[in-house]
Amino acid sequence: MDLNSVFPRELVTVLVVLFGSLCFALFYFRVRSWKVPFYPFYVVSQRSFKVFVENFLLLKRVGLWCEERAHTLSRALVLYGFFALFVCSVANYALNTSALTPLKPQNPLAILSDASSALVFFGGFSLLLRRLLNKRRREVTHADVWCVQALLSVFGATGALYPFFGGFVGITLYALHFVFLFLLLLVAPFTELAFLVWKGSFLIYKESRVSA
Amino acid sequence: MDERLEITKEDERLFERLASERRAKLAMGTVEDYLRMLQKMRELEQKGEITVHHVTEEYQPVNVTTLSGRLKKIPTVKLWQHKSCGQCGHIPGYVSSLYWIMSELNVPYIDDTNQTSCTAWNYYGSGTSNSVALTAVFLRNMHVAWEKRAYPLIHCGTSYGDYKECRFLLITNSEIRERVRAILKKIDRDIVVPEELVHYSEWLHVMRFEIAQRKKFDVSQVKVAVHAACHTYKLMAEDFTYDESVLGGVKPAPTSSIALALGAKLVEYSNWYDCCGFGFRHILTEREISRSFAYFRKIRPIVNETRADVLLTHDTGCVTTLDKSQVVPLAHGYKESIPVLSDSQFAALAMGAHPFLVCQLHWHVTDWSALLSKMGIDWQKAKEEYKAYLERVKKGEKPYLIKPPPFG
Amino acid sequence: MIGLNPVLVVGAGPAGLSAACDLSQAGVRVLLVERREELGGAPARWKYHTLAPDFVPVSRVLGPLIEQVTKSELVEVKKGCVVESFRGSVGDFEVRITELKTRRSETRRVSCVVVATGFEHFDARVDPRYGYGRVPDVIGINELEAMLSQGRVVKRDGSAPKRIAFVFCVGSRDRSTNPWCCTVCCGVSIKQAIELKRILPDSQIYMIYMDVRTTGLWEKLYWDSMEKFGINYIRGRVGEVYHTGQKLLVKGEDTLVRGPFEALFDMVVLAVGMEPGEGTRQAASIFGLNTNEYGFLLPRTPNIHYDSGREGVYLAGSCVAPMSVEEAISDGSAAAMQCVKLMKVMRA
Amino acid sequence: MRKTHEGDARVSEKEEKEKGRFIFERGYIDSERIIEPEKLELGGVDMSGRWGTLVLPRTIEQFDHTLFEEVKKLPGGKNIHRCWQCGNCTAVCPVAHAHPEFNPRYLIHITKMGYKTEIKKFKEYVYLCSGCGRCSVACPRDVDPKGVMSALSILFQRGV
Repeated sequence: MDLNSVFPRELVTVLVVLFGSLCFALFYFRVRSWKVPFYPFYVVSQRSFKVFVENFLLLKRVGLWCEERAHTLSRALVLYGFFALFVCSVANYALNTSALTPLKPQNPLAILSDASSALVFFGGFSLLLRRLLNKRRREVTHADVWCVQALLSVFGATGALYPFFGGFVGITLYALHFVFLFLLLLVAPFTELAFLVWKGSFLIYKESRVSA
Repeated sequence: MDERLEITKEDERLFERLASERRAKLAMGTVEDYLRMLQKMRELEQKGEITVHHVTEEYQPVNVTTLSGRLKKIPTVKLWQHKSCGQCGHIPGYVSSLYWIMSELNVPYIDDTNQTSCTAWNYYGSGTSNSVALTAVFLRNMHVAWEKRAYPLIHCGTSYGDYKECRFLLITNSEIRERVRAILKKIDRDIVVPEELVHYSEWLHVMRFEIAQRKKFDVSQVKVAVHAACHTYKLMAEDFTYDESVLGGVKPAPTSSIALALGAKLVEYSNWYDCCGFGFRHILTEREISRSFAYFRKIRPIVNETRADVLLTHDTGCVTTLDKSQVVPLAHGYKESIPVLSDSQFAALAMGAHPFLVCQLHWHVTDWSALLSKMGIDWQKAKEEYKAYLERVKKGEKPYLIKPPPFG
Repeated sequence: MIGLNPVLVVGAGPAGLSAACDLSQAGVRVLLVERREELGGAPARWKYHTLAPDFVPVSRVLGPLIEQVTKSELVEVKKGCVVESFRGSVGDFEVRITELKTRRSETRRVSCVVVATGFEHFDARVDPRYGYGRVPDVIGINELEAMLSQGRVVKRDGSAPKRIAFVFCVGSRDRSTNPWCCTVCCGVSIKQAIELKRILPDSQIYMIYMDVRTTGLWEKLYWDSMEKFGINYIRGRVGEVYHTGQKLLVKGEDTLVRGPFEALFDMVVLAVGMEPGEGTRQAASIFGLNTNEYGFLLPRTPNIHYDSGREGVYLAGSCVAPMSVEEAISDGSAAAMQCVKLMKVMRA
Repeated sequence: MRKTHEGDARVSEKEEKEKGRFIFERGYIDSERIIEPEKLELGGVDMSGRWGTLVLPRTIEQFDHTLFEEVKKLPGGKNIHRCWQCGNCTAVCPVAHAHPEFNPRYLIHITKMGYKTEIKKFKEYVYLCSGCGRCSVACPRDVDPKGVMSALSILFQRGV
């Protein structure tokens, strides 16, 4: 019983697309509920891509004033991890015509996607830990932040571990990996992530417009 | 012999010391200082160092009380008109109304052409001359009045404030006295210090009942807001008229008293003590701030709080600034506006003076037509008459001049 | 204790009442002299409604004291009377008490004295900038307390105020009037603001403060006023209150923004401070007590209120220093304790 | 082809300096308070530019709490009403030390009281907040200034 029969390729893609668009729609309506422009629409331009790369990926803007190195690092881990994981999955989907079977460990793409999952885990979990350990920080953290960080951690963990377990355990881990992804997609629009994405896109929009 | 103009070394030192002395006593001329100065003036007179131009019976003086309760003699007849450059230049109706009232009341006065400006226009903008020059000009004018046996009546608030300060310096500082005496010797005049420095609004205050008797128009429905000019009652604060029966003696009486005497309704507003925006230095270097301050801090509160029909004041800068500063805000679309008149113009109008020939309201910017109709003055007819008069003058007729009653 | 002379208690405010109450319960005869016609002092005179910090009705605090004092036969209450003269030594002081209305006086012998002559609210008319007494709808917290007792706060024209400003530190912490802090008017004003918000829910209340000194457990008032009742706080002092005919123009500065404000309000409540009352001044001269530079009675050491430095004369309440009702009550008990101690020593 | 947003239709930096350049004490006056008309005319008299310039007074005449109520509804802004301006947030804020214009306490106060001119001046700096959360940890009244900053970032985009 291999993953292919359990998770036919078509089912997985449909679910991913479905939850993805649902997440985007929820995100759109939440931002509109704030009665502010939905900047992601206005951001798609060559200029803004360069600004995105410079400010976000190179952490010029995101981490600039976080004095705690660890905090910036964990945020970067989550960011890069998720981004890399997304790229790997798409590549894996494109290259491998059969289902999203767990790749044999020695396949380079598998190692890469596994590593990026691990990155997401380490990023998310360190954020979670940072909040758990400090009493005062625990008190001021809202539910949505706990939720997102927890989901990121388990999502990363399951994604990283499933290739090492064969059989039933591997499959459940793999299934859980997707369940957490979908949960994450559903919950994200109602958490601080929504604001961060909106603010990020606004800053990119502002940056690209002013210098344009 | 040409006088070389740049300042000599010892003069510079003297003025520097005087300036620092002045700065040391910031509130120069507190009530006690002023009363001590008046005492010293009497002593100097006895010693014969200076002559004092007393307000003798010849001038039929009337007593008023000042801030400290001292009795101040206000001359009512045989007055030497010390005109104001700003009034004659910007709002001639101000002075001609006063002359018209005086000729109506048969008060002899001299409108002397031999009078120089007090040169204190920018005194507080730190852009004018120095205390010796100002005092010399002050005494030169006073001496001319003394020669003609007429008592100086000062029209402009700034001249009045400046002369009070100059007299203070002259009496309390012997070096200035000697310097000024030397200057006056050159034009063969000597130090003649007026016993009382009188502002024209104090004369109006004293004559308010005679004026009210000659009133032709009913102003009882007119709501009047008053702005007292800072230079008259904030400079040498002791020396200005305060009257228990007017505003409880807390605020200076002139202008408010004549409005009350004529039967108008006096209204209070929150920024009574605020400056009119002229502020001297502002009008020169910060015209924008002066205009905005006059409008937003004076005109608007008055209109919004009191719906007054007219704003009366008793100084050149105030009438000009409060009146002319309303133009730009009106252009910007602000609605609040109020006619601004001097107390002399308002009194003359109430006594039936011609709004254009005498009060020359056409020099004012804000709309005074509503006020005049409320007072019952047919200003359209007056305007027609004035236009016809101008035509006649163009054809060579001699212009109408107010003839002062026979003097002396 | 019966055989000995009674204890003279001057002033029937919270301090005097609590002293008289404790003494009578300890079996000591008390002669309670009060200048006004009713017991209760300032809380009764200005009809205080509730006490900070828990809105306890004044009647529940002072009521039992007044009841005990009036019912107990050990306490002889002389209302509308003042102490005219005071002579003798401890245990056998000779006091002349005069009734104000009839001017009839009598001399009595007392063993010791508790001076509890209390305070007066600062008369804001002294500080013309607020227009108190001249301008309608500018009232003191004492007058507001009386209105709150009736549960109906209205402007002079009978309508309910919509925008209300509380001005802190009126006649306190001000070299031109009284330089000391009255310790209670922050808490009292905030308590009143909360009660006001309960009566007029859609009113907007602004507290114009220099510092908010809600000390000890009173701090709860400050937090609740912001968090539960939406009361606004502006840091600054008020320079002038001007009546524009319909509303009150309050001129001050919001020092957090370094900007002057001139806002219109329907009613201005002045948090008036505490001054040593007329009674305290008389007590100082009659009992030969020294006072500090502000006129409050000066105990031998400022930290122990009851010790007046003169044997057999004890001090209690706000005649010594500005304080709240609760402190005055405990001050009264402290002074009573001293009398009981003295009586024990004398009887032995 | 894309419509611009009211939030960014800011007068560009260069024009800002130009306004009121002839005023002697120009340095003391915020640009928001200067009204300098390009074209102004009354009764045939041209008063554009310098001759028609007005400087609005700084006096605060109205406390307007509508914005303040709006912030409470936005994500993170729930406890803005608890702020008693003690300044703990600004003290621990890394951005405030680097950029004096960004002052969380001040942003909270001007929004709470509704001082529009001040908000116009400082609103663009709210985006400097890096969301590190140190202020929320330090705040004695649990106002969660980080949340409030995110609420303000949204609010200021509605155009104040």
